[in-house]
Amino acid sequence: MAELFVQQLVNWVTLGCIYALLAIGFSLIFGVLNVIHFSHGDVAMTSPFIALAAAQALAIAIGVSGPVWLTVATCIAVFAVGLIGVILDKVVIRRFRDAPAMMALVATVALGIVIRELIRHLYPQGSNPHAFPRLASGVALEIAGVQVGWFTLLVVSLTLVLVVLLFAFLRLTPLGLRIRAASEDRIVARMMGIRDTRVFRATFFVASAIGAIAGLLFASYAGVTRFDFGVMAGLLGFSAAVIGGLGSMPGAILGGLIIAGIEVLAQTFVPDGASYRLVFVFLLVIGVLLFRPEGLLGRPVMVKV
Amino acid sequence: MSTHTSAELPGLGQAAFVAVSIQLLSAAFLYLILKAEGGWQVIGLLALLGAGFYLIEKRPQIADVVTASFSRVPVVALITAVAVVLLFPFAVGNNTYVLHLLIVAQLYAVLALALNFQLGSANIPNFATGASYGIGAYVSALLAINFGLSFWLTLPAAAIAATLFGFLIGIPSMRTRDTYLALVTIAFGVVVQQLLNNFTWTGGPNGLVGIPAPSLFGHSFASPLVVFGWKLPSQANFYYLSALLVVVAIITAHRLHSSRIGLAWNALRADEIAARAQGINVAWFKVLAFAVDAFLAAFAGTIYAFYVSYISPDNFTFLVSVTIMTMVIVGGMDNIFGVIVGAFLLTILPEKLRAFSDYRLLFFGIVIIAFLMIRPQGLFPQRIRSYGESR
Amino acid sequence: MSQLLEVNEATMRFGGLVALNAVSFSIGRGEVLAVIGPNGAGKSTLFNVVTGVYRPTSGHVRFDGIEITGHPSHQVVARGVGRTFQTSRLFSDLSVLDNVIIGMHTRTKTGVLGALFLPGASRREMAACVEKAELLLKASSGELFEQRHRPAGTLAQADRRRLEIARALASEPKLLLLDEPSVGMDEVETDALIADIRRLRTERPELSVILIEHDMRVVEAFPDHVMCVDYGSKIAEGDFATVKSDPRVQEAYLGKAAVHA
Amino acid sequence: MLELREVDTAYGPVPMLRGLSIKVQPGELVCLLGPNGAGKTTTFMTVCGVVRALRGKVDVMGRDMASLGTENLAALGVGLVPEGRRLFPSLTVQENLRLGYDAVSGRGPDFQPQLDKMCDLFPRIRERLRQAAGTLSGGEQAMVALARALIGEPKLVIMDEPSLGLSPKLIDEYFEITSEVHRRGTTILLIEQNAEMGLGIADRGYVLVKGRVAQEGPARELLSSKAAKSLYL
Repeated sequence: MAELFVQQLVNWVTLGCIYALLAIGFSLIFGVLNVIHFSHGDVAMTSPFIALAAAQALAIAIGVSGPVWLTVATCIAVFAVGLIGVILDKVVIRRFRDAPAMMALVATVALGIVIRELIRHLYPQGSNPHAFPRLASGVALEIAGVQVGWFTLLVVSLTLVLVVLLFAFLRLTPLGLRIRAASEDRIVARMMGIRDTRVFRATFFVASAIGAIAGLLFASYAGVTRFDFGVMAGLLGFSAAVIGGLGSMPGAILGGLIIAGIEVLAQTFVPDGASYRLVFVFLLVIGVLLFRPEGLLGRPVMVKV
Repeated sequence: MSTHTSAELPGLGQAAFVAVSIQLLSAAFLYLILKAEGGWQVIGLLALLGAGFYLIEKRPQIADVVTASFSRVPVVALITAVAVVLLFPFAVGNNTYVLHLLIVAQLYAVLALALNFQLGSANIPNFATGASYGIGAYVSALLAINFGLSFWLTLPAAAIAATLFGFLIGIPSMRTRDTYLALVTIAFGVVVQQLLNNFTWTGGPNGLVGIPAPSLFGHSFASPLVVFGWKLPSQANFYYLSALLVVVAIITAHRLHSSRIGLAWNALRADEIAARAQGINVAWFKVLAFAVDAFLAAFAGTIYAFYVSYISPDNFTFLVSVTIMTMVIVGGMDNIFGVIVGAFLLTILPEKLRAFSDYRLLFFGIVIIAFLMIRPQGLFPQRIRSYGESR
Repeated sequence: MSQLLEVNEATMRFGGLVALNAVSFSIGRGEVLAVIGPNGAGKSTLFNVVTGVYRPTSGHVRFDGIEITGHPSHQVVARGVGRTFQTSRLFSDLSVLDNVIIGMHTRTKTGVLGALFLPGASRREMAACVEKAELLLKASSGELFEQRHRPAGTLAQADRRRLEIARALASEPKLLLLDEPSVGMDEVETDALIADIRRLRTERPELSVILIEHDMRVVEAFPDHVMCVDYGSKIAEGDFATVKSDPRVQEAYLGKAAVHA
Repeated sequence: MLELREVDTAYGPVPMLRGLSIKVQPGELVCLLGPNGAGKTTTFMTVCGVVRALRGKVDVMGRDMASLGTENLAALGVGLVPEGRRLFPSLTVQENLRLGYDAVSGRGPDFQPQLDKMCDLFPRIRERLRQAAGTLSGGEQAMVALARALIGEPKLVIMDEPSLGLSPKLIDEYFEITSEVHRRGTTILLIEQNAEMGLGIADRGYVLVKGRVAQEGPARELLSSKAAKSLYL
């Protein structure tokens, strides 16, 4: 019993961290642009493909491979995805900033289609699943008879580091301060000499790069990546962000943990729970929004008469 | 947005000529694009369409003359329309693929009209129209398979079930808005789809097979349709059935649009607080929009189930809901005609783009984004109500 | 004689902020009450409490002999309270005519089933609405009537204000609340507004009007019953001359020194 | 330093300014008075470049606002106090001030001394520096908003109805500080509803009615002319 409990706890933490990283991107972008970037999940899931391609390119070009060079390839992927985010913002998303919410939503859903199709066509045999290596393997420690892998530790520590870095960036750097100011009141931010374009660029880079890391971890966790993983990654990440309260960083983390928790609970305690996990997840989403429409840690929206 | 100018009324003969020739031209265009094979033909036809819209955009008088003509000779226009719809399968002949496309397009037109009550009239997002569609299909299929109920009886049963679902997903709309409401509907859509995928009595991922074909006055819809010695493929049965449903949907849409209900929806779309100050029970009208949407979608679902005789959860995914939504936006929110055009265009286009084999989804996505950027008001923007201006 | 509207000790708090502090007043049938007070004094909050947009933290609102405290807005409108908004809130993408017809929402009754299965009745109802709306518009101004098929968003400011009043009248209110109708108007337009309200009073002697105003020329035109609020409290009430000369009112507007200068 | 010539603006179809002309010379404290709805906030937003002039010319610090974005104003030495303070509510007081400082002086090195200066000018702020601005009382928020505009030592400060919602005692305090800032050489455009307070510290005044200037002149004259009084009552 204790074994099962610890095993599920490990699963929960691993999955929860990945969802939280995805949710942070949604929340960050919404907070600054007030736009739901529905294709954020797809952007994030491009990273395993870019990493694989980069690893291959490295192998061919300079004849190196192995864990060190895989790490280099993942770094390249993270940076590249950050740039992709910036470009998508400039070309598409920013234009929907002042459009009705519905338009932005549909446009970014369509953008997701485009991204998935591009992966499918640009990546060799893009329609097929591709094996993705564990970024860390081996058993790190044993708790109550359960083996905890280095991968789990990597996910948890990477998440912690990223969250701390993100908080430090937002709280302590001038650019972070500007991002927070612009997300609160765009007009006054401009009166304070803050340039929208820079803020948007930085936000998209950071959000997409964090998403890329989540994408790499997700593919590594599943051992495989596919061009359409972004759909579910996006839905779950978005749900986590909304449950936590869009625009709230702690909320995004909380939302990620809750969603992963429901999934793990359903799989453990409900017969055939694995196939019903999404049902439970989205029933929870509905429930939370019914009773706290602004999300758990979100600010209530006041309608002014 | 068009402002009303009824300065010069076209003469009767001229109006009849314009109305008839416009409809015949449209039918011919539809025929050509359905028959087109090879990418360049499709692209050529699309370019023609684009040029047409460019012309209308540059010279709005053309659109005014056309609408004035139609309202001048409504009976002539109606007779032409009925004739075109009735005779179209004869022109198509034995090409069952084209008939299939037309049936699907008509069902999507009904779905788009259903969603239009919400998205167009009241500007309430709903990413669960696909789920209502699925509930309609599954309820009627299950009733037919398990209880041997006839198609004509499952139709209302499915509609009632879906309407109840519509009320259910409408309830959160009283408390949530915009993005949050969109997520609630997405969540409902995923839940329904996942349940259909997992329950054993819905056949799980394999779905339901062997849905019996409907019959009317002893004529089975699975057998060819023979009219005055002309033999049409069995698809023609469903073509006429779905055409009839489109007519019902148009009448429903028109009646609601021109009643105080449509006005109330428009009011809460424009300004919810002001709508409340006019005595409109905003919460109720929002829920109502969900219910009407689901009601009509269920009809489309039922016909679809009996037409293909095989349904699976894959037919009713989130992406289906997004497609319906796109049809409404591309066609023109709150414009009945525009929404139908949007549905036809977006059903037929991806099929025809099979010419580009694999690239059609990519193209589809790019078209949607480009559309939202360049012409967010849709092909046919909403029109100001006119109230029989002849007085 | 019972009053049409009685507000008793209405208090409205938002968090720590007291927007209304135990305000009481009443208005009889056919009367005009002008509410004045500096910016942010709580005048609009008062309207929102009366019309059910806010539920007062404490206190009571009675209208036409019935307690309506905290009733939802659409029910309050149905009982006979029409209002306009400080920032004009027209349905700008709908025609002028449609705006007025929507105002008749509480006086019409077709439901979904009625619209679908009794199209004749629904059409007759709408036709009657069109006729009534056209009469209302004609009475309001010929110019507005001429523009009845244009989107309301394209109207000029004076016509917008007229349309908003016409829309409020369409619900056949017993009480009309006008929230700063003269905002954004120049002198000529303001004079026209005063004339409009006067005409309304002669045409509908039973109609009561509460007017929030900053433009004292408008208040001067309806001087019988004026109330001044400041910091959420009623500080003076009476005819315009009395209120105007009340030292607390002068202070509220001009500051202490100017009053004694 | 600031000039509006024959400016028209509108919110959508609603005209707000009708040929407004005002001028602020270096070193002046000019008060723009007017009742609600006269177009005061629109004037502020037009000067800031948030609302574009449909007609006429807006010059700030010798630059044409038609081509200058709002975000470039601060670097020219313009401090802004928008209506309703509009602090960034979840940012701390110090962060709010930091933004104000960076805006005008381009992240110069003197933030700490300037911060101390502001704390001397507004003693209530000092113990609130680490608090989220949204949790302050209305009076404190008003002070922070003013400090945020002043901390970069701008040459021109534009304030929109700073006294709104303040208690009479705080209003006195507020205007005293404003007057003091002016005496130290800062040019100020004060947009106000409160005639007595505004004109009490101003050099010159404009009375804005229905989007245009109804009266202008030295503050003393305007105050005694009863014109201001007749404007309201």
